[in-house]
Amino acid sequence: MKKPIFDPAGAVADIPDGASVMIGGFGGAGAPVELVHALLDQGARELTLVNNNAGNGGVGLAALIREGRVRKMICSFPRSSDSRAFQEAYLAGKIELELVPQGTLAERIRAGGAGIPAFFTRTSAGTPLAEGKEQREFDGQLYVMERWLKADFALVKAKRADPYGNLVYNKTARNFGPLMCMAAATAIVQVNEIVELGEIDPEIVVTPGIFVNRLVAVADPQQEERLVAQGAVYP
Amino acid sequence: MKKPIFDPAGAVADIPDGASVMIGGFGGAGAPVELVHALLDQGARELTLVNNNAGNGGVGLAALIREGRVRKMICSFPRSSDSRAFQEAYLAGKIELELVPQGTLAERIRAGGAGIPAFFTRTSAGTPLAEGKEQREFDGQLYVMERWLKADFALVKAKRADPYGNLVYNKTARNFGPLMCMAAATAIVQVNEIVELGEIDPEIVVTPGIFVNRLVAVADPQQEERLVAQGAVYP
Amino acid sequence: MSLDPAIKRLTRQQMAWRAAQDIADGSYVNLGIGMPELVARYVPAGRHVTYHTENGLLGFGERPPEGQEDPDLVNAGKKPVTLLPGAALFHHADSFAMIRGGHLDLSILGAFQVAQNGDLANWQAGEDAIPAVGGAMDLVSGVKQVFVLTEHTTRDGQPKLVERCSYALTGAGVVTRVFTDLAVVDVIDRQFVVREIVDGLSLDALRALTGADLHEAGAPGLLKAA
Amino acid sequence: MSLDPAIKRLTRQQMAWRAAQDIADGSYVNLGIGMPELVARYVPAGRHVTYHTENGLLGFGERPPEGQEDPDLVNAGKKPVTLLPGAALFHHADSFAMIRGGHLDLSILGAFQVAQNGDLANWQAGEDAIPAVGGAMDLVSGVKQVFVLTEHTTRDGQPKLVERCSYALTGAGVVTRVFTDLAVVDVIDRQFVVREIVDGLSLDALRALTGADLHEAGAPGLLKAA
Repeated sequence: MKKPIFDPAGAVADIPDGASVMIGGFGGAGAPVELVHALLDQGARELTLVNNNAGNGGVGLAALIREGRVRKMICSFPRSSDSRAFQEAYLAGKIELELVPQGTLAERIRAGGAGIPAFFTRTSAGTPLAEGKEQREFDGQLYVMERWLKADFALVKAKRADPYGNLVYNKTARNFGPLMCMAAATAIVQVNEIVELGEIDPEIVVTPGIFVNRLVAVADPQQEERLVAQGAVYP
Repeated sequence: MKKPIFDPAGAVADIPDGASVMIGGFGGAGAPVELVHALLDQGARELTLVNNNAGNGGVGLAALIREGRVRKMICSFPRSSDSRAFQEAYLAGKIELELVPQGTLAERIRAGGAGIPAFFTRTSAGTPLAEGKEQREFDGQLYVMERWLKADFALVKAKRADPYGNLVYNKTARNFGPLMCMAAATAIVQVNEIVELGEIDPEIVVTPGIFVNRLVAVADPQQEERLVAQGAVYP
Repeated sequence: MSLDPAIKRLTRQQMAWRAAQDIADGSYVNLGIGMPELVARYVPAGRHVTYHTENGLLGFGERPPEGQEDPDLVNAGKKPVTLLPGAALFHHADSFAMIRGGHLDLSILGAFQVAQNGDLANWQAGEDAIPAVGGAMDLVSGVKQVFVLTEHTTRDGQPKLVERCSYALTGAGVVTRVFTDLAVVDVIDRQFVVREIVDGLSLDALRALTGADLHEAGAPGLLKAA
Repeated sequence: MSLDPAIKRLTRQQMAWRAAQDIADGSYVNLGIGMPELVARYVPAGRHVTYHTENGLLGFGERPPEGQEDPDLVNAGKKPVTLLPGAALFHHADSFAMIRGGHLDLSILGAFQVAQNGDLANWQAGEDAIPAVGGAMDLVSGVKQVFVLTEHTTRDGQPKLVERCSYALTGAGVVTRVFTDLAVVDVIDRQFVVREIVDGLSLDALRALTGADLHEAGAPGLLKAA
């Protein structure tokens, strides 16, 4: 099935206040800068965001936080070389943080996409991050029960799509993208190019199009680290 | 890391009586005929086998069952156009059957490979296959707890490997192969060819070599359905 | 209870045609092994449907011409298929993530019995048979909508639409619509509601062939077959 | 407790070198951000080690020459790396399946504190700091063997090898070996066992810099540094 193609503003136009939004990327690799900036322009507030980190510098996710759009951040590592926006909001009590171990975050998102409401993992057993969670022994080892994580929207960056939304990614920019496409009710994907049907070999598809709802072509996307290194601030 | 290369007999030589062995394939697609026949020749008994089906005709998995080597079969669909070997053993009370819904089977194997000792699924809730299993409500829906599935060995067929064991598959012969490589202590993979290092693009690797322990090159492998159609019997 | 010989039951092809009319444009669909497989042939022109098969393929097409079959390219029934442009291949865990995760719009399956509360029994025909479940339980639990395509009665005239399944369940409360050779029946609020009946068959005559109450929501339409 | 100025602490490079000597040929290894990353440079010639990074890459190499960095090809510390022949790329869930599923042989991590029972604290430096855990809890829970590479004491002289961690745990009973700038210490049966000490340092002097009992299993060897 052909997926509708939008510009960044059109793709995010219906994200309402209070929405949960997964944002792909690990640091700058895979960060969908154009989609995130379109979300900032659009004005939605009280967002719950899911990302491995919590933004960097004055652009992208950090700009959403700085502008007070984010109610809650779910991530594994909110510190970075310049995570000032998150730090200030957090220390001022203006943003809630749900800290999740990185592998548990990835698996919770996959579980959300795969219809697995809960699973057990060794990760965090016996640590403060397991507090308040069910812990149980299997075969003499202690495990922690973790719940799936879903979202209303995902904003993901891939390298290339075909019209059906089949995706391939670029190197380690793949990271959380394929999982977030699965776990979001509406997965919005920006790609460098949309190629003709049949131009992506079925053997090498990373995200099958069934997980993708909207496509956005951004031929020469901005790279978040470069913006941060330049000291860029959006808007 | 380079993986050792064996002939079929050498690859399966140390599979002991009583071992659990996952065998790739969905019907004939992906069935590692040469490895299974080497296991038959080798003589191991009291095996617990995991496969989607329970063999067909007089070759491969069906031959292992016919020769009385299999104590227990874990599968989703033991019926087929000619599943005589399993039927006879089952009706004679000579083989134990653990019937698992196909998606639960796939997910249990993945869980075994991914360090997830248990997970919840809607599948089988309210049916006889959930009997004796923990059932629990999440968000008002009833789910069944399922345990991971691991094995001592996996016998898998792929299309191509590089010396580190990175694999690509052929079309729907992929099926359970990538999961079984993850879930077995020793994953033995037969491939049509072993190419030079660097000849498989890192972007298209389906099974990273870390999940593969032994390689076997079978340039022109037998296709199980063709043997069955010919009425072949092994040995 | 036997049927007036003047009444024409739908053929398997006609049943498949009728079910195909209810597949929405743009759907992702999994068709069960057997009669449901026929449905793909009758989807109205202009509707784009993407077919999923459990064994790791989205976007497959008809059986290839004789001699061009690839034993490594098959559907869940192990029958040869073809790759259409825009297809995707994946492993079994990803395939069932699509199913279990609610990403497929529709599954059409066969049945031994369907109960008025939507319970489906289609995997174990009695205690003696060797049980085989395949992906049926995953499909009924995970796919957004489950249609059943089945004869209204068994070969020996027993009703397949029943108050309560006597065979082992595949899933509880999962079926939303049943296409038979005599009628189209919805499952609404734990009741069967008749939508269409074949030409010449009265609702009472249909009731006599059904093992549960049949309700109406307006007069049933005519079950047409192209 | 301060150290006799005649005693030479190992430099960070020397510590990394020493840890590298204990990486077995053929290992799959994850190196934590910071000092552990240095270890890769000192693996003895002839040993083949494959490096894994949490963000979906197995088989990466050193930072590329200036100007050839690719912002889409980075390690867990977001530093540019290169693809070696035989590398594989995958998504985050597959990456942590490798970690959690016990497929990696070794992880080398930094520490705030290591306790004599193998407990590790390396993610939350007190209540005030913004907590950040990354993949550390997954690594210590899933990887077959966990080494710690850390100075023996904090900058203000507090012991990092302790009876019981006062900081929040990363994992309980997970560390098997600790490489410090003064010693190599194993965790065996909930005790610290000293294997090697730097030249000129007595066991008693080491004890004075350690927050838990130190045991011997034979006389400690000399902690050498290339």
